[in-house]
Amino acid sequence: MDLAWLDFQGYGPRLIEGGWLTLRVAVLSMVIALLLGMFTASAKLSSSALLKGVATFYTTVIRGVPDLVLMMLLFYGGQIGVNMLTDYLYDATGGRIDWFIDIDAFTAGVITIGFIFGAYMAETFRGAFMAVDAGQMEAARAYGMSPLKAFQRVRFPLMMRHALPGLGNNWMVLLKTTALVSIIGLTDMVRVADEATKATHQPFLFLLPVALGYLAIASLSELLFQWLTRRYSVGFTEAND
Amino acid sequence: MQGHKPLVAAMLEQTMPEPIHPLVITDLHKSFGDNPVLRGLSLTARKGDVITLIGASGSGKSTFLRCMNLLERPNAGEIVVHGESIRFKDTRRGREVADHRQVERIRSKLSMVFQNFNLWAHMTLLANVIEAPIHVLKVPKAEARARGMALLERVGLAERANYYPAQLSGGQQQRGAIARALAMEPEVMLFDEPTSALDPELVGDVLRVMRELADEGRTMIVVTHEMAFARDVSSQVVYLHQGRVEEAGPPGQVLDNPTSPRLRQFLAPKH
Amino acid sequence: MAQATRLRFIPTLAASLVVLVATLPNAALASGEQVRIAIDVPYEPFVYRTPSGQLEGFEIDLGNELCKRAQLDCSWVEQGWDGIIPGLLSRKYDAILSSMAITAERKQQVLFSDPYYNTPSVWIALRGTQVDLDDKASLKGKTVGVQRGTIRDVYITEYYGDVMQVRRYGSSQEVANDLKAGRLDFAFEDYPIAHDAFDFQSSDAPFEQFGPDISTPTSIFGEGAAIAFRPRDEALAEKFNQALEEVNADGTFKALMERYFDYDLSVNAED
Amino acid sequence: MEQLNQAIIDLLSGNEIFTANTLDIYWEGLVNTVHLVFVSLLIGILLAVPLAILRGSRFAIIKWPIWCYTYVFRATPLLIQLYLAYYGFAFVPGVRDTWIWFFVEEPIYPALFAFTLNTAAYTTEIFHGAIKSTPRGEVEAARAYGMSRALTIRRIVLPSAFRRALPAYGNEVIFMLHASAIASVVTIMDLTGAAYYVYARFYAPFTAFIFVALLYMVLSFGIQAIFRGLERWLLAHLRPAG
Repeated sequence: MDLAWLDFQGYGPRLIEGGWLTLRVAVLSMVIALLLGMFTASAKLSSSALLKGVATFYTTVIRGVPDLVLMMLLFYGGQIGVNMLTDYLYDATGGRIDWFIDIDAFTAGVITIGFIFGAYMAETFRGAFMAVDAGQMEAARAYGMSPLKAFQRVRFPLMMRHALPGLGNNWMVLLKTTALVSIIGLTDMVRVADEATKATHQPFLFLLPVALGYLAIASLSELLFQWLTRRYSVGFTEAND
Repeated sequence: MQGHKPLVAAMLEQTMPEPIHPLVITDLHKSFGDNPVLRGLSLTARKGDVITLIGASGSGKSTFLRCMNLLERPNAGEIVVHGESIRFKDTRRGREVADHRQVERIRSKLSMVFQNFNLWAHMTLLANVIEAPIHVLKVPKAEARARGMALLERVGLAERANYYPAQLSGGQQQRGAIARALAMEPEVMLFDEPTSALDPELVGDVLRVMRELADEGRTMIVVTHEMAFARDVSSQVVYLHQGRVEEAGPPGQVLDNPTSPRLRQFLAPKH
Repeated sequence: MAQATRLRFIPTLAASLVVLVATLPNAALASGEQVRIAIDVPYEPFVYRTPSGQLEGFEIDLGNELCKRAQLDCSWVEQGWDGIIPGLLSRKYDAILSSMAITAERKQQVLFSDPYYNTPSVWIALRGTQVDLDDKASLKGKTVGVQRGTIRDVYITEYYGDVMQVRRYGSSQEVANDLKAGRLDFAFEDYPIAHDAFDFQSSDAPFEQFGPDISTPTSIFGEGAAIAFRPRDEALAEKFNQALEEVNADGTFKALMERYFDYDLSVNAED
Repeated sequence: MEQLNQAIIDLLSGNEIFTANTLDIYWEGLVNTVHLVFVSLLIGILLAVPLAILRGSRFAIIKWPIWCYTYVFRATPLLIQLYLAYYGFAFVPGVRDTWIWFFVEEPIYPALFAFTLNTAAYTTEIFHGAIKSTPRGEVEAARAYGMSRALTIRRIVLPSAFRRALPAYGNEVIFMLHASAIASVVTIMDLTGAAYYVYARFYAPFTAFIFVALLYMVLSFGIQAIFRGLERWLLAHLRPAG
């Protein structure tokens, strides 16, 4: 069998590297989004007006502005913000702290996507937190579990059952959003395919395999989420299942 | 006497042409998969008849009613509505309706009132009532509206004409559903356990409306558990058991002097 | 309730911070001797990527040579043209070596080295195109492609923006592609880029240079391409100027140039 | 209002980012964005309604291709779909002599093509879900009153499904508005394209992007308000009497 076409006119290895980068960006930003979402959801449900206000501002702004525009803003804004901080440290210490923190495109991309999807995750988690019966938590406390233990053993698993469908959905959207990092300069698989298309004028040779790559990742994650859903819904399965 | 026509009536039938009955069903069979539910049921509704179908759950009474307007497809048997026989054809998948237009036309003559009302949730009560007359019977809009309002007046819901179903109580919804059925000016009205989904205190209003309809001389076939209604209103009570007519006749006879031991047991006061 | 929410708040807060901080090591702490140079890829033959991902081209060779002479540890950063000055100002890199023309407008933002090449801009069109660049009526409705944010974008917008449809692209390669594909009537490009992409010197090439070389007004086209720095990095600019002087003096520049071009694009060539 | 005017005048005086010229570019961008989003949503919904009905068909040969279409378009990034629409036909030899060229020549058509197919895929699934959740009793009642299958779909199933789909569709509209920002990568001067232009021209990423971010937010909130109004009007049947 002739496997020469797998070389993709020399772009093959970079396409695979690009795919690996896409996966890393997606997974890392998902982790940030999950934590930020959990944190924001807690802030929204807290009794502090300040936390609530900040969290609401964050989710409202993020959901009102296109990902691409936010990415441009955060890509430059993130660096400028860090610069302002290091400049301040430089001035405040009379030059003894002379740092420069370089936010490379990868870090910027991951933090940006994580930051954007943190807002969407927050809504998912907030719904899930509120869906968990307060009585269950009280029961856990009544049995003498520490707050942390109660969270870990009772609230978290219960919440996950409500949150999973939303999380799965957000993950799919996040995965596709990673394609935008190609526009801010990261060589993910979309960028490699785009570059190759422009150089060779063969769009289908490069863009279709990349589309299939996304399709494959999406299908695999769907299976994973189905498995997780089954796992977390033990004891809750509907009678007709 | 039971099961035999009165002598005079029998003689009249021989001399006079057979009157066209609103609904005649002969030898109806229905099974779900390998499970026979109806095993040869026949029924004749003459004009003005109120026929009550009673029986334990699973006896096939609801399925029988739903076969009459083809919501369930019978496997065998004949259904004749106002002299018109519903045509079937045999296909590889079994017996199918031959002409959907015909079925739709016949359904428009048999209005059904459902256990769960099944009002269309996105329409106001009045819109529910005039929907089928306008789009199926092609009644002019203004006329349909006027008649719809009159019908709502009849069932005591005139002020609720512009409410949506979700804003009404169960009893009001069911009375609205009856108005919707009446708007079709049906040959026969089919009631499928119309009071079973209602809170006890709401049952009375619905039964009162049904009583009035019976008094007007409407032809009605009612599946119900309301024995008092069956006794007071029906002209005939049919007791079904496992898809067969176990006992049938005037309410006084069937309900007060049941011959079948099963019916006797069915009628025995429960605790 | 208030207590319960605060209890759940603290562990999540802590966990979030830990992970956010943990992702930061990606951000390297840069030392003084390293210089990051931004370049817009592709801009063939000044810079392009081979299929395997290698950066090659005249400016890559030139930049590497200058860094060697100035004894700097240089690295290349790929950056789209749109954001190349904002990126410099926000310190994503320390210099731009990307065919950037010296203009008064840019001088307000960045510090330029001495120019290292100077080329005119040219119109490109399908061979045999019949319009008159001075007669605006003949250009009405025609499309012209330029790279966004370049001096050519400024020129076209200012002089032809009112009659022609201006399409602005992220890279010069896209302009060339769309002219070849037929989506554009004209491209307005840097001479070496056009020369490379359309090969219009050969007589059977489908596209040709249209009209004369354009390099005035100087207020738009500037005084040649130079390396850009942040205004306060004068010492760094000085190192590059010195290296530039050296490569010009000892013929290295000429040798590099001849590797990529069969014509002269050095700054004093036109004099 | 006067305060707003004053604020705008203050903003315009003494800077080169908000001049009559750049405001004109932003305006063009706004018009293009709205145009692009509106047209693709409109055609998308016209495609989605029949597709959503057929998606619930009993016949595998009808149901299966539609499922494939919606799955593929929902599982791959719109950016790739846009690239494929934009470059896919442009380099096919001889395409310039066919009618397809008309749709390839102007960048707006490939963009509309990709956006429309994308939103149609999502909308099909939204409507399909809404149709599937039509209460069975309501359909049965329609059939029992002599309505034909087509009449039942037209008068009962679709009106009720549209109402149920409204909140999800409102989200789709906002997603589409946000997704349209990538139109700028194929030279369309939409809002984001305008920001790109202004920042490439004046080296001010912040002012340009913050300004269009605000415009997008205004648009998003406007759409949200419209859908809240629509829901109040069309979902009246879900509210308790008052």
